[in-house]
Amino acid sequence: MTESAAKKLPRIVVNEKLCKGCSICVDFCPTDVLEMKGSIAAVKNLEACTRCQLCDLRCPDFAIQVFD
Amino acid sequence: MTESAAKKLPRIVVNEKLCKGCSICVDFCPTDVLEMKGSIAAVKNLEACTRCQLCDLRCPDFAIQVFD
Amino acid sequence: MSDRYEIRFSGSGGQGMILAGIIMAEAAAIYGDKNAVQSQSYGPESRGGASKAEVIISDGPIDYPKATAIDCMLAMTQEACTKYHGDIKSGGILLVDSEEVKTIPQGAFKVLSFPIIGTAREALGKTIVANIISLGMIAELTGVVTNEAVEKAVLSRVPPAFLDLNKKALQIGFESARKLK
Amino acid sequence: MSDRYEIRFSGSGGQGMILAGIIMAEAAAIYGDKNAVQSQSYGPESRGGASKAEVIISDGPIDYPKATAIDCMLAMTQEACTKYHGDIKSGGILLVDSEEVKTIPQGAFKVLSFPIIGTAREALGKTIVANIISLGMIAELTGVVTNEAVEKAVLSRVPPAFLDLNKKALQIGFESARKLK
Amino acid sequence: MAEKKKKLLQGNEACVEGALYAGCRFYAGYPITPSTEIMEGMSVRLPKLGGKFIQMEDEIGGIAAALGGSLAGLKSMTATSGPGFSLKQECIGYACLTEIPLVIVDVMRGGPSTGYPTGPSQSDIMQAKWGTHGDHPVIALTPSTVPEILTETIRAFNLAEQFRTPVMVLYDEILGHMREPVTIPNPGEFAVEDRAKPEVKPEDYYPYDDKFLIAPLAPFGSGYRFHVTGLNHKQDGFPTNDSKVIRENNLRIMRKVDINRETIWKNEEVMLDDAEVVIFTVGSTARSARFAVNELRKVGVKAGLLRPLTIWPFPDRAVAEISSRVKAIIVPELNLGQMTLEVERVAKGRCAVEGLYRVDGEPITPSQIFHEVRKYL
Amino acid sequence: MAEKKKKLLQGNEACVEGALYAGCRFYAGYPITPSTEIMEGMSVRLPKLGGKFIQMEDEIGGIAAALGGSLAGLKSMTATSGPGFSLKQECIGYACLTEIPLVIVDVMRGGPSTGYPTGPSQSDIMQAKWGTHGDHPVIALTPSTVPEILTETIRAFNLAEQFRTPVMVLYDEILGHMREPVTIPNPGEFAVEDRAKPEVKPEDYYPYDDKFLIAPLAPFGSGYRFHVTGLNHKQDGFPTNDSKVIRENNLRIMRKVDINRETIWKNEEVMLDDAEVVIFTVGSTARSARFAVNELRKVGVKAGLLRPLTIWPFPDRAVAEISSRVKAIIVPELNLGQMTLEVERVAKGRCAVEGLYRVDGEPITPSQIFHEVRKYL
Amino acid sequence: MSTPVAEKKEKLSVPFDYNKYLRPNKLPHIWCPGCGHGIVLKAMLRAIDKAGLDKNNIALVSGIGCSSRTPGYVDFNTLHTLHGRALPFATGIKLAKPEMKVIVVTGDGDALAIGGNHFIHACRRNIDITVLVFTNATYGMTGGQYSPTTPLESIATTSRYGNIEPPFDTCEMAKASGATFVARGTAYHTIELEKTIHEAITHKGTSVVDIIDACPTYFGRANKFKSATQMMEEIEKDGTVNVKQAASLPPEKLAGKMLRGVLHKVERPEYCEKYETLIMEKANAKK
Amino acid sequence: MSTPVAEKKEKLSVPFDYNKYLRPNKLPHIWCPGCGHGIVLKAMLRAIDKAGLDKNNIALVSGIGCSSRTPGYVDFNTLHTLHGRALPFATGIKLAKPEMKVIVVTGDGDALAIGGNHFIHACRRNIDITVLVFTNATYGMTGGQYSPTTPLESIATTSRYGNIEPPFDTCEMAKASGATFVARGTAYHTIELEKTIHEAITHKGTSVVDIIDACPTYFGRANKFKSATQMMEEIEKDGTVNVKQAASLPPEKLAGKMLRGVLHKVERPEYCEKYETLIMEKANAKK
Ligand SMILES: Cc1ncc(C[n+]2csc(CCOP(=O)(O)OP(=O)(O)O)c2C)c(N)n1
Ligand SMILES: Cc1ncc(C[n+]2csc(CCOP(=O)(O)OP(=O)(O)O)c2C)c(N)n1
Ligand code: SF4
Ligand code: SF4
Ligand code: SF4
Ligand code: SF4
Ligand code: SF4
Ligand code: SF4
Ligand SMILES: [Mg+2]
Ligand SMILES: [Mg+2]
Repeated sequence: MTESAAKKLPRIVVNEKLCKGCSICVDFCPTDVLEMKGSIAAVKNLEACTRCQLCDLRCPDFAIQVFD
Repeated sequence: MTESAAKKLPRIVVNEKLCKGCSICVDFCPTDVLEMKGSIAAVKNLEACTRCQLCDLRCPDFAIQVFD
Repeated sequence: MSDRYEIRFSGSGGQGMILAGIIMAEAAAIYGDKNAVQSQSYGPESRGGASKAEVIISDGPIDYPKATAIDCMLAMTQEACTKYHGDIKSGGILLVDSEEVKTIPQGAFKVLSFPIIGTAREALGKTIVANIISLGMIAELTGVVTNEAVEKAVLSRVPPAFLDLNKKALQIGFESARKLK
Repeated sequence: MSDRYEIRFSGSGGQGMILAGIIMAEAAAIYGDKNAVQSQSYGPESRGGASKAEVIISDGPIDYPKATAIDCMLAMTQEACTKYHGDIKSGGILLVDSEEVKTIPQGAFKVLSFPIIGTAREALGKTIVANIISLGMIAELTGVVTNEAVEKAVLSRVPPAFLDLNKKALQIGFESARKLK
Repeated sequence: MAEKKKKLLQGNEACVEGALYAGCRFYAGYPITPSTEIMEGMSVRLPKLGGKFIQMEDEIGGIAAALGGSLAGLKSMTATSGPGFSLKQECIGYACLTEIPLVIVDVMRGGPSTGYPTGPSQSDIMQAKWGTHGDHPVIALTPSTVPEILTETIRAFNLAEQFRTPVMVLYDEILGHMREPVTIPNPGEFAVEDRAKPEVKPEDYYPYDDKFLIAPLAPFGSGYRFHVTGLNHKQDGFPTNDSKVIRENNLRIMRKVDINRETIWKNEEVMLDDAEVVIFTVGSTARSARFAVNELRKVGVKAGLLRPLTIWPFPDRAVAEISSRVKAIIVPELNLGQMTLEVERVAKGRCAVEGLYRVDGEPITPSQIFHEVRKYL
Repeated sequence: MAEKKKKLLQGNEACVEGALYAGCRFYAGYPITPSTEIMEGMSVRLPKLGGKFIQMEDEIGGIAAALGGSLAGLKSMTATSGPGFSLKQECIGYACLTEIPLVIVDVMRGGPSTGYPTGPSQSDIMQAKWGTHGDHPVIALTPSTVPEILTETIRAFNLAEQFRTPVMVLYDEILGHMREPVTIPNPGEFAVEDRAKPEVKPEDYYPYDDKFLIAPLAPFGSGYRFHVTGLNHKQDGFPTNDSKVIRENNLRIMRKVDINRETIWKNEEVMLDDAEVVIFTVGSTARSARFAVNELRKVGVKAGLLRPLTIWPFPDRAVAEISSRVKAIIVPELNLGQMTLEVERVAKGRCAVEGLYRVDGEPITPSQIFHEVRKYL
Repeated sequence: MSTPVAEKKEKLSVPFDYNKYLRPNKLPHIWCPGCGHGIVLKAMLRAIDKAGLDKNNIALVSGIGCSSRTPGYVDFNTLHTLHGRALPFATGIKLAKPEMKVIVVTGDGDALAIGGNHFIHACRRNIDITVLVFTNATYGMTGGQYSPTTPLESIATTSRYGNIEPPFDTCEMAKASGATFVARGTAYHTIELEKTIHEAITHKGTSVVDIIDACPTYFGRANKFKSATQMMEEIEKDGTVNVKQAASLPPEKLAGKMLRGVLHKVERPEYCEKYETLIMEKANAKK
Repeated sequence: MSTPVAEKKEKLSVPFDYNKYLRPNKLPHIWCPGCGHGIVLKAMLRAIDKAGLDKNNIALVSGIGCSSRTPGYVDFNTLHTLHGRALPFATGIKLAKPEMKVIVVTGDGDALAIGGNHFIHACRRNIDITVLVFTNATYGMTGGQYSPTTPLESIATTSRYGNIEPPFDTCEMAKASGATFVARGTAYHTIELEKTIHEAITHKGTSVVDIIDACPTYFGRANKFKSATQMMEEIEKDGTVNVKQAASLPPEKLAGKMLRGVLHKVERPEYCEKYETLIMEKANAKK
C-alpha cells in the first residue's frame, strides 16, 4: 500500500445473490467495517477498511470482494 | 532338571502321521539330537538331548514331543 | 377422492414447513378424530432450495399419500409458490407471504396474502415462529381440524421453554386468518 | 466317444501330476497333430491331498473336457489310486508306483506296477523327475503320441539347466515301459 | 389407554418400533439416505432397553458386526439403501450359508449408482434376490403403509429367527419418510418368535444337525463350542469337499424356505373375485393402485389388486391362479420392470402382462394406473 | 508361421491374450481363486507393452482404479470371482451410469459365500444382471472354450468401447483352469474397436451429449475438461433433479444396449432345424451338452443345442422362436436354476422348460444331459 | 498463526480472481451458510494458482459428502465418485497418466470411515496424489452422524448420549501408513492453509492435508455452538497451534490442541516413477 | 532374544499338552511343511493356557487365508468369516457379549489389505479384542501374490519384476490408529511370542501382535530361500531385534531390523466399558 492510498477509499462489493448471511466477514473484520443488513453483509464504515482482504478470504460463498 | 535326571534319558516321540518333514526340529536342535529319515524326523543321538523342548516348540505340526 | 382434504406447506428449507405439516397431521390424527398422512419432498441435497410438506386428511383410509388436487396451499417464498402452485384445485386456497411472494400465480383459486414472516418478526421478535403463525392461519382458514387440536399438537411438539411463544404465534395465526376470511 | 483317448495322472499335490498332464497335452496338440484338452481338479485348499490331471486326446474337436472312460491312468499314491481308479474303462491300463500303491484295486483293466519314484531316486538321484519318468512310460504304453513329440514337449517346458536330467528321465520312462509291455 | 399410544410416525420410525417390539437388541450400520432415521432411532432407543448400538466404519462392517451380534445371541438388524445394500451383498451370502438370523432393511432410493438419493424407487427388488453370488434362499417383505412397516418388521424378525436366515424388509423412500398414525402394539399383541435353542448336551450338538431341516442355533459363549465357516460345510460346521454333502446342504438351505413358502407368503387381495384386470404391485405404488382400483370400480371397470407383502419367495401360486382368469396383469413399479419379469414368467402367456415403469424420482400416480388399466378394457 | 503361435493355454491365460490383443493397457484387481491367473498374467505382460498393472488393496479398489484408468483413456480390465464380484457391484452401477468402458471378468466358483473356491459353478449369471442397485444395462458374454475365451474377451473390449459401458465375461472354473490349444491371432485378424473421441471443440463438448445415443468420451487430461458424477446428471455431466432429464437419461443408458441387441447377441446353434428337444446352456456345461447331442443323434433322438455366447441381454428372440416349435427346452446349469427362469419367462408356456441343476462342485456330465433329454421323447 | 496480525502480513492488494477456476453459473454452491467447505475451496484455488498448474492437467477427484461436491464447481477434469472411493479412482487416473496432477478432495467420513482402507494404502504406495481431507467432525451430507474425527462426548444424531469413540489423528495415521508429506490446516487460518496446500501439491509423493473446518448446521447446532464464527474461533483458532510456534510453548499451552503446519515431510521414491524405472525397465530387459 | 540360549531359559520339563485345546481328529492341519502358522498357533494355545481362560468363553474369529484356517483346529467358539471381515464380526460378538474373550487370527493380507479399514477402526475404538496378525509377507492361500507387508523388491506372482510397494509397519499403524497394546513377535522366538500373546490377551483394550512367520511355499520359493529354517533364521532371527536389547545396540546394528517385544502399551478406557458406563447410564437417566 502506498501512502497516497490512504486517501483513496477501497471498494467493497457484496454479491447479494451469493451472500448467505453467515456473518463470518462481519465477525472477523479486524476494523469493524462491515455489518449484517438482514441476512446480507453490508458496509457500515468504509473508512476503517485496511484492505486486509480477510473478509474475502474467509467468506465461504465467494460473496464479498475488496478492490483497491 | 535334577542331577539324577542326567542318567535317565528323555523320550522323544515323533508322530509320523503328523510330521511333514520340514526339518525345522532337526535344524534348530542345539545339540544335534535329531536327523531327517526320508521325510520324517528321527532321533539319532538321544544322549545329547537337553530336554530344551525347542524341537517341540518350533514344530509347526504338533509332530514331536520330548518327555522327561 | 372427495373425502380427501389436501394441504401443502411450501417454502425454503429451514423455514419449518415440514414441522408445520407434521403438526397439522397430528392435530387431525392424534388430537382430532381423523386420519392423516404427511409426506414431503427434498431436493437431492436434502437441504436448501424449495421444500414442501403435504398433509392429506380424511375420515377414512388414505391410499395415495401425495397431493392430487390441493385444497389449500401455503407459499412462504416466491420460488416455492411458482414451483408448487400447479396442483391447487379449482376453488382451492393459496395463502402467500405478502412480503416474499410478489408474483401471484393466476388460477381458479382464491389467493390470500399476509405478511407472515413480518408479523412473526414484529409481533414476536422471532421469524422462526412464522411457520406456527401460518399453521394457525391454515387451520382457521380450512376448518379441517379444530383450533384446540392444533394447539394441543403444537404444544406437544415444542420444548417447554418455548410454549408461550408458540401459543402466541398460533393465536396470531388464528386471528389473522379470521380477519382475512 | 470312440475317438477320445483319455489319460489321468494322479498323485499328491507337489508330485507334478499337472505338469505331466500339460506336457502330454502339448505333445499331442502342439508337437503332434492331434487335438488335446487338459484339466485338473484341486481340493478346496488348492494344495495337499490327492490331485489329478486329465488329458483328453482326439483327432477331432473335444467337447467334454473331463474323463468319462479312462484309457490309461497313472497313480503315484495309494490315496489317489483308491480315489480315482473308478473311471478306468474296461480294457484300460492302470499304472501304479509299486512302492506307494500296495492295495491294487480290482477291475476289468490291466494293472502295471513299477517303482517310479524309486527309480527316479536311484537312477537319477532326484525324486522330482518321477513325473517325467511316468510321462515317458505312459507315452510308450499308450502310443497315443509319438515319443519324439513328448520329448519336444518336455524340453520346451524345462529350464535349460535341467534339460539333460529330464531327457534322461524320459528315456528311462520309455525303456521301463517297453519292458513292462 | 390405546389412544395414548397412537403416534404419528415416519416409516423409518415405525421400523424402529417394530424391531424393538420383536426383541431386536443389536444394531450395527452405517448411515445412508433415506434409511438413516432407522439407525438414528436405534442409537437412541436401544441403550434404554439394554441393547447394543454401534455405528461401524462402513456398510460391510455394519452387517458383519450385526452378524457377530446375532451369533452371540442377540436379535440383530442393519439398515441401508441402494449403494449400501450392494456393499452388504457378500455378507448376505455368508449369512445365508452359515444360517445366521438377521434382519436387513433396505429403504430404496433412485438408482443406479448414487442416482437420486432423496428420490423414491423400487429398484432393489431384484438385487435383494440376486445381489450376492451363488444360489441362496431369500425372504423379502414389502410393506406399504407406516403401520405395516412396524408389523412387517416384527414378521421379518420372526421369520429370521424361525428359519435361521437373513430376512429383508424393502420399502421405498416415500414410505420411509412419510408419516401416518400408528398404534404401538401392547406386549403380547403380536407373536414374537425366538430361534430354537439346542436341547442336546454340548458334546452332541451339531450347528447344522442334519436331523433337522433347521437346526437349533446355540449362541456363542453358551457352552456349546462349535465352528462356523462360509465354506461348504458338514453338519458339524467344518469344511468339506464331499460333493454329496455340499449338494445336500446347498439344497437344504433353499428347501427350508421353499417348502415353507405357504406360511411365508402374504398377499392382500382387493376385489379380485370378479376382476378382469389385476394390478400387481408393492409398497407406496400399491397405495396408488388401490386408489386407482376404487376409482375404476366407480366407473364400472372390474379392476382388482394383488399386493404381495412377501415379494420373495415370489408369490407364484397367487399370480398363476390370477393369470388364468384375467385379461391382463398390470405391474406398476418404480423401476424399469423387475417384478414384471417374474409375473411374465409365472403367467406363462395365459394373460397379458404389462409393466408400468417410472424412474424419474416421482411416484406413480393413481391416474397413471387408472389410464393404463383402461387400455385393457 | 501360424503353427509357431499355437500354444496350449489355460482359459485364464487366453483371457490375458485376448485382453492384450484388444488393446487393454490397464489392469487393477485383487487376487481371488479361480481368477488369479488372469491378474498374474497381466502383471507380467502389461509392462512389456507399456501398460499399467496395479494390485489394489481390495476388489472395490481394483474396479475403482480400473475405472480411473479407463477415464484417463486406457482400455481397462479387472477380473474376479464370486465374492469379489459381489464387492464390485456398487462400482459396476457407477460405471453403467457414468458410462465408463470397462471389462470385468468373473471366473465363477462354487457358492454361496466362500463356498467351494476351487469348484466350478455358473451361479453368478443372475448376479451379473442384478447385483447392483437400480436398473442398468448389462452386457455379459459366456465363452465355452479356451480359444473362445480369447475371442470373447476381445469382443468384450469392443462392446465396452462401442457402447461406453462395462461388459462382463463370465466363465466357470473348469474353463478358467483347463488347457486347450489356442492360436494367437495376428494383428488385424480380429477387429479392435476404440471408443469414439469428440470431434467438437472442448467448449462445445458434453460428456453425455444428448445429440448422441452414445456420446464420445474424451479422456481426462486431453483438454476437454468435464464433470463426471454417479448422481443423475444432465448432458453436461452435472447433477440434476429435473425429473424429465433423469428419466430420459435412465432410459437412454438402457436403450443403447436394448436397441443394439441384435448386434450384441451371439448364439451357436447345433442341429436346431429339426430338433424336438433343445438344450439351452453356456460355458463348460455347453461342452457336455454338445457331446450329449451328438450321442443322442446317434441313437436317433432329435436333440439340438442353443448356446448363447451373449447371455445378457438375454437371447429372447432365439428362445422365443425355438419355444414355439419344440417339445421341451432343457436348461442344464451349474446352479439352482438361473437361466431356467429366463427361458421360462420367454417360452411363455409354449413348450416344456426343464432345468437340470448341479451345485456340488462337479460338472454336469454328458450322460446326465443325455438321460434328461430322453425323458422327453 | 493464531493471531489475525499474522494473517494480515499476507495482505493482497487486489482480490483474487476465483472465476479463473470456477465453472460459470454454478454458484451459489450447495453448502449451508457458514459452512467451512467454501473457505477451503477458495484456499485450494489460490494454491493451485500459485503453483501455476494447467487446468487441463488437473484431475480433481472426490467421493460422496458435502465436501465431495467441490469438484462440481471448478473447471478442471473433475470426478465425483462413490462414497469412500475417491482414492482408488484417483490412483487409476494417476497411474494411467502420471503427467497429470491429481488432487483428491474428501470428507472426514469419506476419507477415514468408509474410505479408510484406500487412504492408508494410497499413503503406503506414496503415489503422487494430494489428499485434502475436509475435517468437520461429522457426516454433513447425511445429517450429522458422528464421524471418525468427532471428539469424545460430542453430540451427534447417532451419539445423542455423547460419542464414545476416540477420534483418529488423521496426520498420525497418514504418517504411519507412509505418506511423505503430512500437514494440517484450518479454514480459519486461510492464508496459512493456502500455503500448506501449495506445498502439498508441489510435493512429489502422497501428500495429505487434514483441514479442520466447520459444519455449523449439524455439528455446530448439536453441540451448542451459536454460529460458524464461534466454531472457527473455538475449534479452529483456539483449538490448534502452529507446529513452529508449538516448539516454544510450554506443555500446558499445548494441551488438547492440534498442531497445524507441515508435520512430516520426507523424500521417498514415488510410486509411478518406480513403476517406470523398475518395472518397465526390468520387464523390457527380460524380453 | 535372538540367541537360542535366551530361549532355553524358558525350559519346560514336560511337553505342553496341546490336546487340551485342539479339536479331536482335525490334524494334520492344511498348512504346508514348514509353514510358520502352526508354530504361531501353538504359541497362542500356550498363552491362552497360561492366562487360564475358559474355553467356553473364548471366541476365536478369522477371515480368509491360510492363517485364517486356525479356528478350525481349536476347541473354542470359532468363526471363520469372510476375507478381511474378521474384525467387524468380532466387534459384534464382543459388544453383544462383553464377558467373552475375543481373539482374532488373521493374515497380513486379511488384516491389512482387504481388511485394513476394519483394522484401523477396531484400534481406534480400543475395543477389547486381541488381534494376532500372521505376517508372512504374502497371500499364501491364493498362491503367493505380494501383500501389504511384502518387502520392497521381493518377488511374488504379481511382482515378477520386484515389488515396488513399500510395506506397512503394522505396529506403527496400530499405534497411530489408537490400539493401546502393540507388540511384535516371530515364530522363531516362540517362547517370547507366547509371553507376548499372553500379555496381549490379558490387556484390556485393543491389542495387536504382529507376528512374523514364514511361507516357505510361496514367499520362500519365489525369493530363493532354500528352506523354512533359512527363512526363520534370516527373516525372523536376524531380521528382528528385541526392543529391550535394541536400547543398548548401536544404530548400525539396528539398521533394517524390525523391533520385537511390546512396543506400545497405554491404559485408556475400553469401548464396551464406555458403552456400559456412559451410554447406558445416560440413556436410562434421560428416560
Ligand atoms: C456406500 C454409501 N454409503 C453411505 C452413503 C451415505 N453418505 C453420503 S455422504 C456420507 C458421509 C459424508 O461425510 P463426510 O465424508 O465427512 O463429508 P461431509 O458431508 O461431512 O463434508 C454418507 C454416510 C453413500 N452415499 N454411499
Ligand atoms: C472377497 C475376497 N477376495 C479375495 C479372496 C481370495 N483370497 C483368499 S485368502 C487371500 C489372501 C490371504 O492372504 P493372508 O490374509 O495374508 O493369509 P495367508 O494365506 O498368507 O496366511 C485372498 C486374496 C477371497 N476369498 N475373498
Ligand atoms: S462471509 Fe460471505 S456469505 Fe457470509 S455474510 Fe459475509 S459476504 Fe455473506
Ligand atoms: S478488507 Fe479487511 S478491513 Fe476491509 S472490510 Fe475486509 S476484513 Fe475488514
Ligand atoms: S529337546 Fe532340545 S535338545 Fe532335545 S531334541 Fe529337542 S531340541 Fe534337541
Ligand atoms: S519340525 Fe515337526 S514337522 Fe518338521 S520335521 Fe520336525 S517333527 Fe516333522
Ligand atoms: S451440512 Fe454441514 S458440511 Fe454440509 S454443507 Fe451444511 S454446514 Fe457444510
Ligand atoms: S501357502 Fe504359505 S502360508 Fe499357506 S500354508 Fe503353505 S506355507 Fe503356509
Ligand atoms: Mg465430514
Ligand atoms: Mg499372508
